[in-house]
Amino acid sequence: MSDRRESRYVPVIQPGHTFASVTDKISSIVLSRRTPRFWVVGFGIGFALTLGMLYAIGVLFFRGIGVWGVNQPVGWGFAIVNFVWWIGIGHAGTLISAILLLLRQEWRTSINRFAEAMTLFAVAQAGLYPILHLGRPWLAYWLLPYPNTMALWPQWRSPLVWDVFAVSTYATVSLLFWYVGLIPDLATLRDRARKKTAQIIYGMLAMGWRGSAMHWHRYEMAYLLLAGIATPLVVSVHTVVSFDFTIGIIPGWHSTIFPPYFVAGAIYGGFAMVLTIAIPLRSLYHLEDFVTLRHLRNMAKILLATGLIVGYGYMIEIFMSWYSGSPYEKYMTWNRMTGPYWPAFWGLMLCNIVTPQFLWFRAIRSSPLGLWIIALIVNVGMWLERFVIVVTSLHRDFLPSSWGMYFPTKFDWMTYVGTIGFFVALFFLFIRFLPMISIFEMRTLVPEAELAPADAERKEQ
Amino acid sequence: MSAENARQPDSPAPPERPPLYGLVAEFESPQDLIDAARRAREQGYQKMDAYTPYPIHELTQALALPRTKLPILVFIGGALGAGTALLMQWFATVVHYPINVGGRPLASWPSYIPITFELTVLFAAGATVLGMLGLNGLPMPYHPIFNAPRFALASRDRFFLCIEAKDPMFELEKTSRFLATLGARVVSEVDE
Amino acid sequence: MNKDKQLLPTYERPQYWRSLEELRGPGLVTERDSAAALADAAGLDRRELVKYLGVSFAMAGLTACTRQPTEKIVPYVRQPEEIIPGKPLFFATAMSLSGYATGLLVESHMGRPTKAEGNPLHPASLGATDAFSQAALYDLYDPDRSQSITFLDEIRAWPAFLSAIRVALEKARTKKGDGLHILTETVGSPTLGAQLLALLRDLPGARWHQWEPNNRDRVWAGAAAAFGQPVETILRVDRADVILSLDADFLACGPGHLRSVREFSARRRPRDRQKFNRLYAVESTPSVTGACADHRLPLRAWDVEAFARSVAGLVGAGSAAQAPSDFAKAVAEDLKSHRGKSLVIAGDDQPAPVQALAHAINAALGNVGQTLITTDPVPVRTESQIDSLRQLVGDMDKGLVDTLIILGGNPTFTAPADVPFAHALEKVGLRIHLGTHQDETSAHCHWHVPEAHFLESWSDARAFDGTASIVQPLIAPLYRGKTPHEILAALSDQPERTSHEIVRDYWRDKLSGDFESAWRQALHDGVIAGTAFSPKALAVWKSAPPSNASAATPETAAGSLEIRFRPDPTIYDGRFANNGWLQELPKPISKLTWDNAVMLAPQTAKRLALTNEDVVKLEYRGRSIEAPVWIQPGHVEDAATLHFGYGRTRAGQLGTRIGSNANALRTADAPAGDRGLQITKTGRTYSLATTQQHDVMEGRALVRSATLEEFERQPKFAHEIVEEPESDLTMYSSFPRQEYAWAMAIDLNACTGCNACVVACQAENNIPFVGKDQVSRGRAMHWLRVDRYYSGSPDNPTTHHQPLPCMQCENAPCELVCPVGATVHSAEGLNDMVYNRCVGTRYCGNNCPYKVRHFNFYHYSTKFRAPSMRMLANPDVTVRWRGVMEKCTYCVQRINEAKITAEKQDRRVRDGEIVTACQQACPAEAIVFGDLADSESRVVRRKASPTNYSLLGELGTRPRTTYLAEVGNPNPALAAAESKRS
Amino acid sequence: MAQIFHRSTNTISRVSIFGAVFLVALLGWLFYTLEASPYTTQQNVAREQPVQFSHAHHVGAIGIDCRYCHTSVERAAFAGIPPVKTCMNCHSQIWLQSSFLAPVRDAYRDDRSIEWVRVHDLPDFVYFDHSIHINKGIGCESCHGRVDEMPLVWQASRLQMGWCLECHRHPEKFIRPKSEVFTMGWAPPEGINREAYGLALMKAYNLRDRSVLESCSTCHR
Repeated sequence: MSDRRESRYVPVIQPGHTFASVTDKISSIVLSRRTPRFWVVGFGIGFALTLGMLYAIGVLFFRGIGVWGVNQPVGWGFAIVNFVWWIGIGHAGTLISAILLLLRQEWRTSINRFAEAMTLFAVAQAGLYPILHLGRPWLAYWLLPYPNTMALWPQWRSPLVWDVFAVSTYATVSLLFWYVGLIPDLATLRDRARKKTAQIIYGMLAMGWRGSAMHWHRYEMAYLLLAGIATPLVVSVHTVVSFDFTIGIIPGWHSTIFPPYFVAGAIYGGFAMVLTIAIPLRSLYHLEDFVTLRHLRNMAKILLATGLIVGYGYMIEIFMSWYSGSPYEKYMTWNRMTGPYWPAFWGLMLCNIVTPQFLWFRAIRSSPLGLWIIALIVNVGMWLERFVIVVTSLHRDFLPSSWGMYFPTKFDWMTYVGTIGFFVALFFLFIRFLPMISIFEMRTLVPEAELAPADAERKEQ
Repeated sequence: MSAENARQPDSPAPPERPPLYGLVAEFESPQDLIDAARRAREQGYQKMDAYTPYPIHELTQALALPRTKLPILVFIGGALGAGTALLMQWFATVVHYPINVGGRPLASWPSYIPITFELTVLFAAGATVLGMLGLNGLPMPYHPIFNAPRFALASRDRFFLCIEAKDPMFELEKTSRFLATLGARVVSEVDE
Repeated sequence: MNKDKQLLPTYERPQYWRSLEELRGPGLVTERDSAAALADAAGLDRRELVKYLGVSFAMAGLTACTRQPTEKIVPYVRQPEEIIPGKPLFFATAMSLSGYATGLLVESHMGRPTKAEGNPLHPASLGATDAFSQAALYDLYDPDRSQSITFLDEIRAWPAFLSAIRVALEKARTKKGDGLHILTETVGSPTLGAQLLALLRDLPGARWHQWEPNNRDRVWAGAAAAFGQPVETILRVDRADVILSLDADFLACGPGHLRSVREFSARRRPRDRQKFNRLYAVESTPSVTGACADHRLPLRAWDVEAFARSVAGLVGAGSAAQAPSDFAKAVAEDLKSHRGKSLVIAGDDQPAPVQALAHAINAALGNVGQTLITTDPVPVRTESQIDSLRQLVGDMDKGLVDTLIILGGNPTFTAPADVPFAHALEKVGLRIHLGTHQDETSAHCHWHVPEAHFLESWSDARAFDGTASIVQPLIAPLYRGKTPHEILAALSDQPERTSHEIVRDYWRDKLSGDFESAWRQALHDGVIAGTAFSPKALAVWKSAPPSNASAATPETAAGSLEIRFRPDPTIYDGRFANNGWLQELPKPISKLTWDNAVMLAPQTAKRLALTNEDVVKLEYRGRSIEAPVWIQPGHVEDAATLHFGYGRTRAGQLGTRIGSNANALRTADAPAGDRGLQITKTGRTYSLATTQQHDVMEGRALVRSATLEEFERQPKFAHEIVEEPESDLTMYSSFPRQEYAWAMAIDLNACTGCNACVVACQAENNIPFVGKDQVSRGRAMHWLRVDRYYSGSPDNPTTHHQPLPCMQCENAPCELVCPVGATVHSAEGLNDMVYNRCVGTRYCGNNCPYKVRHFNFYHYSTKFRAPSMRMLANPDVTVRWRGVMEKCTYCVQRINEAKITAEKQDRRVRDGEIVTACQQACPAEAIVFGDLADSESRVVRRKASPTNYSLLGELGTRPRTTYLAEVGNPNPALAAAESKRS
Repeated sequence: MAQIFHRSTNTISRVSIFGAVFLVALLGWLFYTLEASPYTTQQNVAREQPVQFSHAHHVGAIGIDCRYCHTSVERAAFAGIPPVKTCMNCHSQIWLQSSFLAPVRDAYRDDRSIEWVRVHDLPDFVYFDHSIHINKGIGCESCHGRVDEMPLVWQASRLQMGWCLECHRHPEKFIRPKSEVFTMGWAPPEGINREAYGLALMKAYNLRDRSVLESCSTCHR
């Protein structure tokens, strides 16, 4: 009910906007000739980090996986940690566009576009790691079913093969979803572009969209169906990712709680990242009218809710390891808390369970800066969670004789930071060349769109 | 201004003029468009279409648009995906190269589920998008309607109603006058 | 089959092996060989090439198109009739270490030896091998071997050397040999001995010295004291019910230790109780023997004599010095109650009095002639080597030595610190060194002659019991190396005689019957029948000798420690320093690799505020070196152990400048060490690479053990500990068994943790070594590792060993998660690993509860391989490349070989026909491999034992490799005290 | 507003979309065929040899048994390439002057091996054993083709894993009586059911179960 009260005086779009103003405001960001300085700086940094990553990858390919910190028993290190982290981040976008659409949350409208873009770019980063972490990456295609002279198939029982399908499907569907959403706006850009090249490029991408009523009719149906399809997909992807661990028999991996709390964690981390991006964006491009406090508060609430679910997940995990009575499980938990990697564990608890509690206060929910800081902390926390799951489970499993330690090398770090840079670079390209807010959907929110009562009530039926 | 001088008679007509596609009326607000559309249909016009900057559900009744076949396509896509996945995995593990993996049965169906699900979704999504584009006849970068003056505004803040020349009731003078009466801001002719 | 003839051709035509192209030539299956032969000149092998193509293709999505480059087949011109291309041949030979021989059967693929196995007919081997003989092949192909005769580092030809040596000889002749000195290691070869003695007869003035750092001076002295003459004492462990080891590591080193292990473990099968023996170990440094003991008493080496005296007193051999300890009492009681069936063994490092005491006790117990046989010594001469070396150095210093011929060995490095060998050497007119490497000694010599490896040379050697073997070459000398025989021949009147002729001539009149056939028989069997020494009945001096030890050195300053010098467990006295396999082989107890360290007891380390890897300064008798600390549970307090053999300065690419040189502290009068060590912390640290970082079982039932009593009360005790799911507790119908079902059983009660199996596995399966850095990163590659756990108090823990090959789980967790099916189950129950299908996700490794899967993080197979090492590779096993997982598959190449042979003869594979490399090497017969489908097979019978259990069976992995639990035989009288202790 | 695109773009765009789809399919098919093609496998490519040795002549015309030269084929994994001596057994008597045989005579005189070009080359991680195949009734011809009709030998089969499996899965299609293993152009008796015949032989020769023949470690170690 607090939500309703807030929504009364914080609308999803500031008053005074018209079809025209909305259209011009958003499309001008893309079509204006001058590129803002912060854009150049931001993109530059991202690009530089990307080059660093490329170097690290080059070294990796020519010298071997040994340049990373992985070893026996810790066969998976940063690569998989980052993979899961990025995939998790990649959940918010489609979730916002699909699930919130089905739930008729109209506030999603002004954030779904760049959230989807974020999803795509995050998944792109995630997609790198499973290939990079192979001992022989040039044979990655062996994980795909295709006719071959060896008469061999992928091993269908392996969660890694499931991953291949889940992630590629997710990437494809998200891309389609994103593109379909873009089509009308591309038409807008086509029609408003002054330069011939821009007209042609946007025109091509718009596929000759002309806003015909019949088209809109099918378009909405398609969009709705996509949303319906994407919703279970979002849930499935991180479930499958969690199978990578639950199918294993390593204490700390072999756990039934993983699928739900991975999904919750994904949404948690995803929304954190959306906030991390949205808050600077709205002030840089002065979009406070469209991305209002209402949005921030709603996202803060989702953050809080998912945060609590994740916290519950941790608690259950700990309880279960005690309740199971298995010495290995018990030791695993004890080792996480007090073993050599205790800072990771307690840091995770601090970031993911303690921090979100501040969101109980509306003051903090309403302060962009506060939210932004919390979001950042949660991002870190989610990364730590994956580190704890992957590394601390592996480094001490069943036979003490085989226990070991894992220390990341500089190439591990370069690759990780590099993907962040790559992500930033892609995102800057996106906001420069595509509308970061769905124009046509914003149009539906302006007062002009209100219809005469007669039609309005017909609309009800 | 009115339909008469929308077309300047005194100006020398181009040597051979392309056939007429239809008449387009431009409206200021969605409400005007909806009313216009409804009136035009009551008049008995069939071959007409509305162009709007955002989806307006009311037009569906106003123009009596038919239900779309999209859902069926999507279902077929999904079914196809599921079938492919299941068949592929079963064939590989049971028929083509049956081999003992970790002591699990050859046909360990529970481990087929994730991939089956994913392919179902993939195919269904593909069917949705392709179906939508296909039914809409997209891509179609060239369309007569783009010849309409000020049509660029159709993707900004203007609402257009087009009665095509193909319509049995279409008569240039009569129709354009009729459109003018609907409170159109401008009525203009559109060439093929 | 006539082995002799086969080898002569290869031997007489050395040019036969000249080029590598020819080497791979003789009818080899080139695909096999090039599999072995990685790294070519460009350092880019075929697979790498394909791989890089792969990278570029991958971009184009074309990877699958991997064309085979054209290969050549180079057949013989005239094919020796006994060679079937692709089929290995086995030749019997012998490897001698410090004068004692171990018989070997060496596998030869198309003329290149690839694997050494024990010779079942040889008394010192009985078919088993130790780590050294397994690794001997590495030395053969060691790229750092010296490859040419040099004079002052300039390459010379053999004739040039001959003329030089003739000149020196003429000079010596004029002086009846004065000034001609020959320095050898312990000579066990009868032929070589005969040659030397002949030379001395010829030139009375000439001198022959023997020196090696791990000599048996004290044994001979002790024997002399006890029996009046130096005699060889042969242990009959199989006859001993109670054994007392006085600082003797008789299960890990020393003459005939392989046999001792076999006999010892044969009597530790819990099911025949009355045969079950009991071992007491009194020692300062934790050793393999101590780990096997039922009771172990940490005692400073210095105090062993007192202990021995008190035992002697109690058993009626002399009078006890002071009041005997409980331990001594209990031991003495036990010994007395087993007169004639007990055995007291004194360690080679113990001073003569202790040796004598041991003999006295044995005599008093009537063990001599029963559990202890005395014969003539095996070495040709048993003079005190330390004196011999001292004398040589003295003469050299006085300038009395014109010519010194060093036949093998590395005295410059191994000489005690207070015997300035290197310095004195400079005063010798002509210095000649025969050695396998350009080492510290050759650096000080004028002439260096490459020595032929024993697999390249004709010679002979004696086992601990005197049994003689002919050493025959498996390959012509790779670098035209010479044998000591040939050098000595050069000094005789027939300089051109080959060692083949020399050895044959020596035996010509000594073999019974027709010489040719007897000779062939000897070559074929690897032993010369009836050459074992006959036992000597000697009057034994039954009472303990007077102690002269306490007089030897005064009790030194308080706070000082005792230092102990012992040969390194894996690189011996330093001669194996450049052997990658042995360097990377974890030391049996400490699990250290690539280094030596100062071993300290936990308490001592605490007192000195030292932790692992602290670098300390060791001051001892006015000399000092620095070394890192390693805290060794079970080490006696107030003492330190430093293994000698490390700190080489001229060993080769691998062995140079690693570890710290204990010889710089060793002194001639106390070669095994003494009190008076001062340890000071330098504040620096040095990282040590160990293969096992966690030493305790964390209360998990991994190694399950019980006492004999407990076993009798509850034979199935191993199953009481954790309950294991019944095999029918599964949702799935299990796969139909095919004709064979391979399995393995490992008897933890027999395993001594000697590590021979580890090297055997490495040699058989082309397992690369990865270097210290990679080991410390936890990337060691040993498919089979021997886990070592401690239980009880760290001051004197019980040590458990657990060899861990792949368990070949029936429900293998690794298989389930491999995305490309690179590891799946074979129909015969093997957990196959298909290297060429592996893409390297390492998921299987993560999901293996036993962590027996090993990953090629780099291109190890070429990283550490010089071209000459191509020849070392086993052509029957794929050489793995970068980025793939690898693991034990029960030596599937041997399984396939046997199956094919059997099927061609239309029969089943017989039990024991397939022997895995580890099983074959194991002296304790701890490992048994076989077929579960054959109800008569040894493995089935073993698994029927009540103590049989599967490791981590509660996980439902259903391992095919199972363990037989440990059963100890503690002395009830002491058990109470023990339990108090821990 | 003016048109941005010409009418034709409608057709062009649709065609190009379909085109893209077909192109991808085409490439996939192309790669697969390339992979299985003689370009990769070097199947049916006759190899130049240092000596113009004709199997067609020695086997087909003269009728020398395979085992005369490939001596170890029944005993070892490797069939064996004859030493020069084997050639000289006859050619020290006949064709003494033939220039074709010059390299052989030289090699024999100089005690130097002849470097034959390897025709059938399996990857290094595949362990094929001739002897067991011979002893289980798989004819030379089944893999090496009609050697008796090859002037210069070429590789008659793909020698790719898929090809190996064809026989390891269904030996009954290829197995023949042991007596006929070395026969070229052998055909099963007239009017007999190949399958049944094969299965009978498999039973007689006690061939292993398909699951064993298909196990990885049967060929890979």
